[in-house]
Amino acid sequence: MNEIWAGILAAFRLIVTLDGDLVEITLRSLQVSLSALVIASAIALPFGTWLAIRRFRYRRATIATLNALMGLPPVVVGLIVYLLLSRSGPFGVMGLLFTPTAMIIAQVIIITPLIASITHQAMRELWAEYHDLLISLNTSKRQRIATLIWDGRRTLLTAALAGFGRAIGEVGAIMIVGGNIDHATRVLTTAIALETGKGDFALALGLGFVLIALALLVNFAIHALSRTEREGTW
Amino acid sequence: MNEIWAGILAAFRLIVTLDGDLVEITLRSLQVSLSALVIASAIALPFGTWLAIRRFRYRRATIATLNALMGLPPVVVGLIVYLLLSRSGPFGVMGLLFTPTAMIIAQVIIITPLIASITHQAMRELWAEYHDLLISLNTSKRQRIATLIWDGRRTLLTAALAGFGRAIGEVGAIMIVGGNIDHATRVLTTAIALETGKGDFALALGLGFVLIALALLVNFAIHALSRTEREGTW
Amino acid sequence: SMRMAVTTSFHNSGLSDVLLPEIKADIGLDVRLLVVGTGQALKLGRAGDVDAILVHSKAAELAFVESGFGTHRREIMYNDFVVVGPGDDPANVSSATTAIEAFQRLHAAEHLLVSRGDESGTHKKEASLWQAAAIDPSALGAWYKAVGAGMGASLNTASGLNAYIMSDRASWLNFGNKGELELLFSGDPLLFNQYAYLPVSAARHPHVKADAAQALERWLTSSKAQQLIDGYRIGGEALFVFNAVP
Amino acid sequence: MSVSLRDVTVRRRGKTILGPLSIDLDAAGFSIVLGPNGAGKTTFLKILHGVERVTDGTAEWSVSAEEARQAQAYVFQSPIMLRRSVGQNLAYPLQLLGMDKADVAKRVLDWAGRIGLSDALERPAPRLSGGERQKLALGRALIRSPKVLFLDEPCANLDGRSTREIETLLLAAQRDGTRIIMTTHDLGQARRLASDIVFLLNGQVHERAPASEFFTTPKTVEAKAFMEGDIVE
Amino acid sequence: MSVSLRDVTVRRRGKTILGPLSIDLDAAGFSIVLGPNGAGKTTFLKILHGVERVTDGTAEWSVSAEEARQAQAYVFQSPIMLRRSVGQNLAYPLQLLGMDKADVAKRVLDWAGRIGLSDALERPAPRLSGGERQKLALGRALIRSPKVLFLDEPCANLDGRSTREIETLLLAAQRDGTRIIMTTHDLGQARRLASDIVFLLNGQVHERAPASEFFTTPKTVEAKAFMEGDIVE
Ligand SMILES: Nc1ncnc2c1ncn2[C@@H]1O[C@H](COP(=O)(O)OP(=O)(O)OP(=O)(O)O)[C@@H](O)[C@H]1O
Ligand SMILES: Nc1ncnc2c1ncn2[C@@H]1O[C@H](COP(=O)(O)OP(=O)(O)OP(=O)(O)O)[C@@H](O)[C@H]1O
Ligand SMILES: [Mg+2]
Ligand SMILES: [Mg+2]
Repeated sequence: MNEIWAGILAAFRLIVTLDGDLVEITLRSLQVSLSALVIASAIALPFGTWLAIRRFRYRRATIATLNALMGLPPVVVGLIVYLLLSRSGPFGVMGLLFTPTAMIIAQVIIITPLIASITHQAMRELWAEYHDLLISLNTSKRQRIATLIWDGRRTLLTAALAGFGRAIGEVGAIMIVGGNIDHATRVLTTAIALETGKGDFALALGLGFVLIALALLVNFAIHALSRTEREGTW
Repeated sequence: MNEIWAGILAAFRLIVTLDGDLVEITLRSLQVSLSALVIASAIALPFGTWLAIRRFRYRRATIATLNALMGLPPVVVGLIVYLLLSRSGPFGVMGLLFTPTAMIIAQVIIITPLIASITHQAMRELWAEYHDLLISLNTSKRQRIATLIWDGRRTLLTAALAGFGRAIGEVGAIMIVGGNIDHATRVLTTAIALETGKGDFALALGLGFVLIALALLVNFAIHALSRTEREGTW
Repeated sequence: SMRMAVTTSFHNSGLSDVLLPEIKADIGLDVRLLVVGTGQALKLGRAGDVDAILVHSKAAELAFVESGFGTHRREIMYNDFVVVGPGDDPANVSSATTAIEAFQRLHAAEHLLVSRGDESGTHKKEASLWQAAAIDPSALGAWYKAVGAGMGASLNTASGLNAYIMSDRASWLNFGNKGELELLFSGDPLLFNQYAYLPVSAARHPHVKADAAQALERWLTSSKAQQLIDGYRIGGEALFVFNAVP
Repeated sequence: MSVSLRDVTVRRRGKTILGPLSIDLDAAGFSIVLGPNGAGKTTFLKILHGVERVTDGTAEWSVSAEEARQAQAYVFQSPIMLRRSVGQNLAYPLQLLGMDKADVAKRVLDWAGRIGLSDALERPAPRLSGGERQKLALGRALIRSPKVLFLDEPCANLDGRSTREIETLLLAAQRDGTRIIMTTHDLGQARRLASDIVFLLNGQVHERAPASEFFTTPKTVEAKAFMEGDIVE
Repeated sequence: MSVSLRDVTVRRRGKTILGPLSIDLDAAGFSIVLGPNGAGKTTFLKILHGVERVTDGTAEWSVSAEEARQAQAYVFQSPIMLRRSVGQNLAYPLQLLGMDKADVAKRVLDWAGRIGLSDALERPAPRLSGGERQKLALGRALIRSPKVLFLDEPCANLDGRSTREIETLLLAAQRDGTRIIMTTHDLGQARRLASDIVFLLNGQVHERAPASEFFTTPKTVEAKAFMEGDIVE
């Protein structure tokens, strides 16, 4: 228990002194997670919406698979990305291993199924509501997807935030593909894992609280900007 | 790349020979994740629904916080649970540390915010639809929540499956509170992390593919049982 | 049954898989291993969450006993550290005669080098070697990658980067992802790595299984253990040398 | 039980959509609320029932709020279907009261017959035709035998025969002591059913009169114009 | 453009809700589809428009499917509001065509006036009153000047004056060459507007006749009973 207080204290100290290392790894955490979020959203929002509006033979199987992929173990994703990017792997020549880019790639793979699943579920309701009208207006597939995403943007917020949460808190994959190299690929979560291994629980917790504070900050900022709750579901 | 094939082969071999250790850790993975899922759902479904139907002063803040908690770093959760359950912690006397129970506790903490957030988002739409009717029928809070959960059970599936996915693939927290003890708290993800550390990528990948297959199996089973896709949103 | 926290290097060597079944057979004791970093192992001991620890970091161990968390420190065996690196050996480490010279060559060549960077026993040993070579490890260039991870993860990173790394011999021999890395330097007594066994103090934590810990200690220092430890080989190489004083 | 509104105002997005308005409705009768589209009829009914929030003023029933709510039922302008079968929709208000299963089943069968949906009991309610939904919503409101019944254009999508049957049902309910407050755009229907008329215009009660009086000698030009289908401004 | 249905059947959950039914509708006229609740009117219209899936048979327009769809508009029985402002709802069909912004804005203003919603342009469409929604849905359908217009009880929630105005709008559209197919439960309205009547009963076309004939000398007893609001079985 004392350690929890010590952790809170450590977090406090880290923040007020604006510790240089802390600022560096925090910014890198944000950079990696937000990049992964943007890329994953660009894939998952249209794809999840498309799944909601399209009937095809293997639709149910596709959805079940997508849901299953939410359980992709980060360590395995990390391994596969590692093998692909390692110098003996097919993309080895690009020299991406142990760079933030590699971490972003791994995170995109991890959070895309999550965002797509939640999007699909949210868009099904809206599609049920809009179905007749959009078909009647002879919209193209692309117009349907765009309309649903636009009118459902507030319900899609949860999807994006869930993806962001998963990315910012994830450690297994980025440890393998990033390597937790000081001043190059160390982010908050890998630093926490490191301090835990060292047995410096107070510092680990301190960094953890900083991470949680960061997540809170991002969420409050997004909520404030989007004013989700102002007018019911509209 | 060869390693990926070797991994697939390893997975295949593990499954066809019904390797005793594999069966043991797979069952433990399932036991821990499903227990965590049941407990977390029992908390998160009513709570998320309650949040959707209730207006109160700090509602927006609560929702933003809930969304932020989706980003709880597992390692930090693991640490805190460790500190609480440790012999020198407040619940030390219960001797729960390094048992599956401890792992379940950690996972419940990690997946509850995720399930509650998705539930909240899904239930807002349904509540908007039912609002006038349920108020008019003079339902109690409890009846409202029960009605929404029951009628929205199919949309809640995604919430539960996202929680399950996160639980079954998670490693950071259960490594700390479970300890990855052979024949006691070793599960698929911790075994994968162990083999990765040994550089035995083929076996690690093999276990990873087993885990993914397991997730697929669970998802297909649940989809088949719930027939989500049979009649549109109904 | 009892719980023992051990370091990754010990577990990754594979020795535990040989010893544990024998212990179970001989004294009926079910030893549950928690494989963690050195620092975390000591923490678990302090908190009383394990009954004994087996680590390799002498100064920290002495402090642990000093402050009353452990009853005593019993040396069991040692293995050694090796320097591993790219097969073409750009720093020419393989022709060094002493560990200090090897480290000086690493410094001169400025080829990529991965350091555990996690204040584990291995990391502390590495730091002491830099010091002995009159080099300040905190002032090295970008070629010095402090990765902050366990032995296995660090080896994976070194393999991915085709970089030099100092590893314990056991982890290295058991490591599957060798890539183009090869063992380049070993044998200097400076590189020896002493493992010690520390039972957690029952005076401090009354619930610890002192009897079991004592029984295990007796077994670990027995001639049976000596046979097994000295006889444990990978690819024909001995990994550990038993040196407990009976 | 009677109700009185005092200076009730409803504002949304800065716009006053109802009031300020004060009115008393007493315990018996069949009031029909008339008025052009957007006059505030739905809002008025919802305020009386208590499902819409007032910005200012008070709406008070002669009994406690809890008792009032429990004794009322409301049929919404666009019927709200629970995502369940027709039978389950009818059963729902009874289940809320904790009534036992056999009783519920009996009443459900009875009412399904009265609203002409006996064949459709197993059908998912959201799949019903427009008219069938309105009938189901009506049955679901009447099944609890409310003391006060609010109806918001309940026959808008009904065919001639169904309309007649529903009107018969409503008159029977009124005879049995149910207080009915209803809106409609069908003036013929208003003439057939109303005991008194509340004429709303731009969120205000523009005229209030017994039905016979209102239809024969409307006091305002607007009410007269409204009945002739003329511009009401 | 004309359409012909051949042996069209619609089955849902094992129940036949429409057909088998064959009918031709030619390129001009104002057809009104009559029938009791649940007769299959909405399903019939949706099949013609192509938003509902047929189980058996074919529905074919005299032009290509793509062209037919592009030239049609539909006003649904329960209006579907995009979760946008009234103005954006009106603009939506035009934006789909890629029309330029200034033109869109002009047309939107024009039509908002015609349907009497000029004051409501900035209001969120899902918050409109029942009648206002119907008007908006009508405006949104007419704004593209469709060649074929389907209307499913478009005046059910409208007041007398609005109904009259909409009828005028519809007759004007018909004069300008729009083919109109509409359902209604208001027989007076049917008399005022129809050029021919399709009388549906239990999913079948029970009677088809020019309007004048149908109202004066119905051929079947069911049609006669329906018009008198009697039991139709
Ligand atoms: N949340 C809101 N924001 C803005 N305007 C609103 C809101 N809710 C209702 N209004 C407006 O208030 C007015 C009154 O609405 P109400 O539904 O009470 O009308 P009504 O008399 O029932 O009309 P109808 O006969 O068409 O059903 C309408 O013009 C409507 O657009
Ligand atoms: N998916 C479905 N499953 C089962 N029954 C259905 C389904 N869709 C429609 N029906 C039934 O088919 C019948 C015809 O429906 P339709 O909506 O075409 O009627 P309608 O003539 O438009 O009636 P109304 O005048 O009430 O609008 C109704 O009895 C309805 O309950
Ligand atoms: Mg209304
Ligand atoms: Mg219909």
